[in-house]
Amino acid sequence: MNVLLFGPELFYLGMALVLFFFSLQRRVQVERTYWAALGLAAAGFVVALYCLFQNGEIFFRAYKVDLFSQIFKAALALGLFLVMMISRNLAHIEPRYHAEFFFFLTTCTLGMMMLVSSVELLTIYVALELSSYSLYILVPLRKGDGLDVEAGIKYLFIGAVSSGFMLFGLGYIFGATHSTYLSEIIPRMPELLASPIGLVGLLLTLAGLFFKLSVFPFHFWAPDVYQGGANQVVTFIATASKAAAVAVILRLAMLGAKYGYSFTQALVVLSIVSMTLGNLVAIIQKDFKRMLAYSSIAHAGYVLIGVITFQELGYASAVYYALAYLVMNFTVFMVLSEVATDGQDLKIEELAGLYSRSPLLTMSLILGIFALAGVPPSIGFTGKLLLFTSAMNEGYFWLVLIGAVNGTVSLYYYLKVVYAAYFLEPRQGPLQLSWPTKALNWTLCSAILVFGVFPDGLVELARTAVRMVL
Amino acid sequence: MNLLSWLISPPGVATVAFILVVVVTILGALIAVSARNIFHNVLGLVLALIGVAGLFLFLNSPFVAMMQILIYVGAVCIAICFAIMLSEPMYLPKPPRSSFKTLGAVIGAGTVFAFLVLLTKKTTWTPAPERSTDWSVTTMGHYLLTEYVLIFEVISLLLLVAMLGAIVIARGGRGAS
Amino acid sequence: MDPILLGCLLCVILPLVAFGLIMIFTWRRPNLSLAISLVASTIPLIIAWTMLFKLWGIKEPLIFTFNWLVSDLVKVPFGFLIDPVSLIMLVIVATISWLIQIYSIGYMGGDPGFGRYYADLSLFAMSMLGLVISSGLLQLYVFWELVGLSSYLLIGFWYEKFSASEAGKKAFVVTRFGDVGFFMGLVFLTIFFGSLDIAGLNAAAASDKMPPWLITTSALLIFCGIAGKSAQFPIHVWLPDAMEGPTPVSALLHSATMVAAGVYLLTRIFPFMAASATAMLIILAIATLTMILSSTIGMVATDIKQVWAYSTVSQLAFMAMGLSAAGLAHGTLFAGYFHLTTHAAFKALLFLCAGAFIHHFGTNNFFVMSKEGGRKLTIPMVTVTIAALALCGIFPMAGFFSKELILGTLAHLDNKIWVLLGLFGAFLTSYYTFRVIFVMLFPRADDHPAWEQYWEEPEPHGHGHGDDAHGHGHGDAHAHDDAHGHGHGGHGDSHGVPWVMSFPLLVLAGFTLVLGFLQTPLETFLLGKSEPHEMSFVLLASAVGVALAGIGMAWLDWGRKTASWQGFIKQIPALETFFIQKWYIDHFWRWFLDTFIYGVFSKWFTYNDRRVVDGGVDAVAFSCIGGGRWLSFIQTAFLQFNLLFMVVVLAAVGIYLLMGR
Amino acid sequence: MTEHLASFPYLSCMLLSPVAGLFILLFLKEEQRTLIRGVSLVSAGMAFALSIYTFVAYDKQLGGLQFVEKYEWVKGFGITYFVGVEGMNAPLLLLTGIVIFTGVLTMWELQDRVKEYFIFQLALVTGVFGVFMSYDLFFFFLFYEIAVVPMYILILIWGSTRKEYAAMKLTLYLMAGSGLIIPGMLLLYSSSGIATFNMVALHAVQFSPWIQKVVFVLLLLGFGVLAAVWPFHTWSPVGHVAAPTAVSMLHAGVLMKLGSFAILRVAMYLCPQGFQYWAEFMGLLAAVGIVYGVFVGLAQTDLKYVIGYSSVSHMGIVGLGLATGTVDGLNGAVFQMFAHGVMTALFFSAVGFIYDRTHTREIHELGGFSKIMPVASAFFITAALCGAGVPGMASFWAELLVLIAAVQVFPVRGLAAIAALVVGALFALRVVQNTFFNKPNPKFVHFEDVSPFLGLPRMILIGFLIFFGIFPQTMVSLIKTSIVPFIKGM
Amino acid sequence: MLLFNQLETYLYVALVLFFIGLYGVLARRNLIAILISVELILNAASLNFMAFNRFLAPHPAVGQVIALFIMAVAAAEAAIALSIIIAVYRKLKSVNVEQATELRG
Repeated sequence: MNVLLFGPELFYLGMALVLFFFSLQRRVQVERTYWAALGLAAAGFVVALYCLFQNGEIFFRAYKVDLFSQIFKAALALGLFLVMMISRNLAHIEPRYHAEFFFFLTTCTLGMMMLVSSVELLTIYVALELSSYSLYILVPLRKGDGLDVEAGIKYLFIGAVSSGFMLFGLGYIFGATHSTYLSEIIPRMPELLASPIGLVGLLLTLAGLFFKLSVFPFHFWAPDVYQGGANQVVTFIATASKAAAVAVILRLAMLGAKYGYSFTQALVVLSIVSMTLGNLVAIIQKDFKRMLAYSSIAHAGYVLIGVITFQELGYASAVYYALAYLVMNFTVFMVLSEVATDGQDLKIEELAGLYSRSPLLTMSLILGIFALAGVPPSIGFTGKLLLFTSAMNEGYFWLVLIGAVNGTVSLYYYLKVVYAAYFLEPRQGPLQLSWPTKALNWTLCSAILVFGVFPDGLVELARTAVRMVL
Repeated sequence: MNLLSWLISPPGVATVAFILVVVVTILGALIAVSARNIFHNVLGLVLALIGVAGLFLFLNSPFVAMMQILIYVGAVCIAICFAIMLSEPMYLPKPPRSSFKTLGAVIGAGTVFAFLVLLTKKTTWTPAPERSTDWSVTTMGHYLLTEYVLIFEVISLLLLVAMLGAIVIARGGRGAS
Repeated sequence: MDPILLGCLLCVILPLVAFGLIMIFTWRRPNLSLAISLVASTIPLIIAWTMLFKLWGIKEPLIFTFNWLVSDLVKVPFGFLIDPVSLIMLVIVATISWLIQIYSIGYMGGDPGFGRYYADLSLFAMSMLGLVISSGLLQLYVFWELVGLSSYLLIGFWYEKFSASEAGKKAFVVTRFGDVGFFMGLVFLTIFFGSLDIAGLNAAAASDKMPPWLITTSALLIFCGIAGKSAQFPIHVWLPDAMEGPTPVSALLHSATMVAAGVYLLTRIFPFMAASATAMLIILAIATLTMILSSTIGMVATDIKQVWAYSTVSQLAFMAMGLSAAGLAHGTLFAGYFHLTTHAAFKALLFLCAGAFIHHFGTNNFFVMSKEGGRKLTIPMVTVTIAALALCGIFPMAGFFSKELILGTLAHLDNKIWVLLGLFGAFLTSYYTFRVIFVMLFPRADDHPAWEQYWEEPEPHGHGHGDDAHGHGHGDAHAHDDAHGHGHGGHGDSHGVPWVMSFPLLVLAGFTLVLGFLQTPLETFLLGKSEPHEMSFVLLASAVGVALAGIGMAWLDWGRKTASWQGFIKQIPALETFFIQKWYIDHFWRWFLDTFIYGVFSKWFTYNDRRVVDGGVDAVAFSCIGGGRWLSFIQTAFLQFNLLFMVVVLAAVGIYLLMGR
Repeated sequence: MTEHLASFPYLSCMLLSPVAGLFILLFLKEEQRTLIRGVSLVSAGMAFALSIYTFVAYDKQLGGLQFVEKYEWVKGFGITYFVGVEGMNAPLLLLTGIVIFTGVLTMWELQDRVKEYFIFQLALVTGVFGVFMSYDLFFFFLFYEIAVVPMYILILIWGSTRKEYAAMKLTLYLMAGSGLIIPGMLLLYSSSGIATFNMVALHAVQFSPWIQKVVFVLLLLGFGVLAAVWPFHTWSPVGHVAAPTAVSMLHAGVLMKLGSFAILRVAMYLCPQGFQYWAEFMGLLAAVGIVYGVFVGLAQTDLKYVIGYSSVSHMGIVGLGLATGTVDGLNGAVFQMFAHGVMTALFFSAVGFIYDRTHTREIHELGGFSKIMPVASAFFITAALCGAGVPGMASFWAELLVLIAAVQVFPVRGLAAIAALVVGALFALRVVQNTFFNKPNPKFVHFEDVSPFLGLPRMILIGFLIFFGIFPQTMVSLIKTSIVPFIKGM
Repeated sequence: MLLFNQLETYLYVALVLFFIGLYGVLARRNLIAILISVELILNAASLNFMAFNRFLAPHPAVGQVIALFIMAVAAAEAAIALSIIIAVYRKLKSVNVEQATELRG
């Protein structure tokens, strides 16, 4: 077996162990832990990139390494690295838990990496749980006056119930197809979907994944967790874990493709409700992270648009959008955690005067927000338009119409952020940025612009990748 | 008469035993969710778990049944008991139950239940064309270390995460306060 | 290049260049501006006269056209049509505008807007010259509008005066009102006929190539424009107000040339217009009504410029009568056109004389002038009398010949009511004209009771509500208490009239005296032949008689030593008030504007815009926010409610899946 | 349509010169104001020069699409970078060049957050240029939104009078329009069967009438919002009032043209049958807008509101011209886009100058400005006269063409539009009289007139208005080269 | 057919357990009781697997392995849940889920 096939996972396993040993040390070494974690995360990203074009199946065909999974692994590695970048100032985590903090981030990443490569239902489930549990722990790890644990407990129970549903669904699929391997399930799908149990099994299975992506009606945790969790943790949840969820949904939803009209219709409805609800409720939010949570619900709806096409272009758009979402959402969260120097929750109006406090951050914020809103020439615009295009190709006129109108609604609350950052007068002094942060800002801004204007490479990559799962 | 003779025949005994196990399971489950005393809930859970273990016996797998008792009853329930003791004192007055909420829960859970029951009724299950009859633990172990080895490893990591997490979270506040 | 074409181009371009130069560069420097403007008006003058003499007796019109705008159906050529009609008008315009420019050196000297004044005059010269020699109706329309623009600028020249800016606006809007009709007519012709070439139109209409309904419709629509420009009922109301402009401007634009442009247009497309008897009859009726109406108002005005303004209206109407009557009776355009020519001379003269008085005395009220010794200004007094005689149609003044011709044409009509009305108009004209002359010539003693009546200027009711939304009319144009107080103080003293001002007076007086005898050559030139007019002695006698009767009536009322200085109309107070209030037409328009335009359309559209249209948009936005707030209640703080919701939705989706199968 | 490849990427240079300026500005310090202005002016000037070049160098005999640049952009989705110039967009490119160049000059005296201002303004202009030159739907839409969104910040920060409300309203309204555009545009893309965003290629596809009808109305309404088609116009007066001078200039002058241009370029070009079906409706909306605009404008007391409603009315003329679907009508409509653009830019730049000094735009408070600032007043009066449709200005010809075509196709609507000219005159002159004539308000008498430097941009605008007023054929012959084949292609 | 030899019997029992567990999750206030209910749900799921394994699956070992994994996951979940519940108690002085109502909207 080629070790490189399992390279990123092995690396992150090793990284987890290193961090585990850090956590065992009696002396609290904040700086050293951070640099170790950051260095490892960077190395992990390199490894993931290095393994990008690996191809093969390992673990008795339970684990498929292809371009599709490797792209997402690279994205996850990138996500982890980026979150590490902004974790220099972990104001809301006890210093002695920093090692654990990084450890759980790593295990979560590891779990998600396995998630995107798994082609066996049980592996998917366990990998999902691994990533979820790490996050369940990370959320209440925050120093706080109760919001953190409240969020943690809600997150946990909603997740537990969802995964209970998922297990039930997996059971039904297992019962109907006698296998847990996707490769064996797919040939039986037509007969399976002829019986209702297959559809319901698939639906229940997707429930667990929709929970991850915070699609309506499994979105209830998102606002609470976003608000209650530490900024860095939420950043990770909002970026990397979304990408992983998209990947696995793309893999699984394929099962229901082409056979189930009503299945697709159900997804359409969920998509529409997700974006409408997310966008409408986001309008009235005051807390920045909470607003972003609702925006993430809306974005989950957008991604579903790509999923329900069940076509190469749609899937490619969804992949593109997931990657885009990672970058743009991270940009916004980066600004958020830079502005919230004490790690506190940020009200939108607390962004006041950002333009004078730090023009660079403002630029990033504007670009990130506009990308989220789907304003060109950003990666978000291109992604959204590609999604709509592929959906329209499949004849989802109303879906596209509603999606586009939703885009307008969403602009309202995004502009409120711009309003606060640009218009309100500053109440605090200028923000000092370290040079890595500055570099990060420039990199992200250029990424948002460059991939928005020149999407071809990424789109081609995504198309090649999704051919692997179709 | 027929019934009686049937009852003492092996299938009859097994059926009676089965019904008993089912009743225990469901009773235990009911206690687990309905009793007002949290300890009674745990005991109900234990009962239900043992019942499920019994069902596993009926399903030809004594090993899993044993593990069920070992892990669930032996570990999980004990852990729950510890948690109960660490948390809210028992003597605190309990707020009255809201019938509205109960009704909602019944309706919600009932809908899903009814839906799934209907579904199960509608479905015709087809067994696999070729079925192996190898129920040995050895084979299971073999599977565990071949086809499911990845999960096996991941589970160990999962448990590590859970342990470390439990320690961090449960200990966290004390240090802080 | 053809010298004629070059000449035409120079006539149009030079003044335009002058306008541009002055407006951009030299408007702060009076002398330079004056020089530029004079150069740009002298050269056209020379060109015009040269062309007249060179081309005297041409048979075929000279036409030069270029493409100005070629779209698809719309093709606008830019071109010049040089024929006798346009040549004569060209000469008139060039001459009078040159004279006025000379005159204005004195009149406007020292005014802070001197440069701008000359720029505007140049703009006017350019547009009027362009109008006259246009070869197509659309091109004519372009210059027509530009003439309107320069009129607007010149009327509102003293823009700091509310009444002046108001009058400018009124002039522009009211003429625009007519022009819209004109424009519609042009659009109809473009669509249904395809060409707006003047020669082509005339030929087509004459040879029955156009459907009659089209001719009638377009003729009437075009007449709307004519009525606006030439101040015919009911949109004549702007012209009296336009007297707010400097007097030379009134002389040039609002008596001699610009207002005559309407009649000129009627002449220009006379064969076309004449092809529709219906249109001709309507025009005749309107013109007659206008003539009577304006004459009656002229009888009671106390402002010398007002009197001349109403006289202009009535004379323009008289020309229109002549033309339309000719159209009905298959006559020629000569009568109306000849009157246009003579009128240009004597009416410009009247105004310039009035300007001399005004300049000297700083008032517009001729009673005041009289009291201050107006008759001592010899040259103006003499020339004004000559012009007044011409206006009344007294031999041997130019007006005698042209009026006679028109009355003759009217007499050709079967229905004699028109000629009777024409005679009645002539009577009124003589009366009010000599009312002014006699008052000026024979002032009463200082303690004469009549002074009381005319010295006190009536309270102008238009100024009271002159806020922005009600800018349109100020009903009464009597008030000129502060009549252009710009720099006239220095000239107010007694050393008469400066030569730059008297020179034009003399030239025009000369024309007034001579023009009448040029009737035959002019007719030959215009029509190619001169038909001997059968002079009906009855008509001749009655015309002169009526004129003399009017003068006599004026003498009775105003001239003789024992005259009461009360108009005979004083005997019928209701009628006098009716006349003083100008037949309430201004009131009507004011009411129309306030009630309909502002009161109904503007107000309700605005309300609708704020409340319904914009309110609807805001309602959508607010309902989105409200929807968000409402939906946010789903996200309760209670975990189990959320879970319940989730479970129920999941079950619903599951049930849908089952049902959908 | 014949395509002639460019020998040199003029259009890309035109598009990129504001972008380059923008990037240079990013690295300048706020304190280096002169440099910032200089860089903006140079980049705007380059774009201006290039736009003049393309306008002049366009070969009318050759016709078709010239200066074409075409690169594959996203292969999987059939997106190409495809820019070109033809008769109908050359004037609008020129217009954009004029307005941005004069706009930068107009904002020369800006003191507050200069760097950001010019950055956003240049971003916006990039979008505008992009829309006018793009022949690929994707890029068309991309640039369309780029042109709209910076407006929010520009109004929010440098605006006045309820700017927060106005900025939000404007942006949301326009983006709601694009909410309709996206489905319409994508429906075309998906139903074409050739999976390309290339408009020229899409034009060759015969879409089913049903699709054309649906798409056309979606695009009509979506783009119509930006073109301030009645009743979707209410953002425009509010937005114009709030926006800073140069932004109003750009917005009313250029941005609104994006909407009408897009209706022509996308909706009518790609859905001719849809256009046939909806032409009546379109003409009705336009005619109502013309009449409505002048009447509402008549009741306004804020100078910019007045101009805003006059824009509604004038854009109605553009719409009416488009709705006729005749060569004259379309020629006139495109011409009117240009003429109205220059005219409104002049309007706003004159008002902006006065507002900068007096800090009021209430007609009641102003007065006698001809005395105080004769030059500034002359600018405004020129614009007002142009707005009143006085010949000798470019807009006269445009209106003439449109109105003749309109009477031909929709007699009643056309005549109503002509009748509205009277009210239009009243409306323009009322403002002129109350603001510039009469006695000066003593509060303002000490203000100085426009300096020659600040007068320059206004003079440029007037120059263009008059030039095309006197020589309309230079414009019309150019526009015609594309309109005639356009109509044939329908 | 014997009762205990029928797939459906087990499925119904699992469903009943699932129902009871879901009811508990939705109705109970005590966080620990909710956790207990979640355990019931997981048990129901694993019962499902075991039943399918017994009656349908080609390889009887698979279902058992799955059941074992579910147990492990459930144990891990219980550990985490309990620790968080203790943290909740420490911070909110209650394990009543209705006391944790700060986050809303």
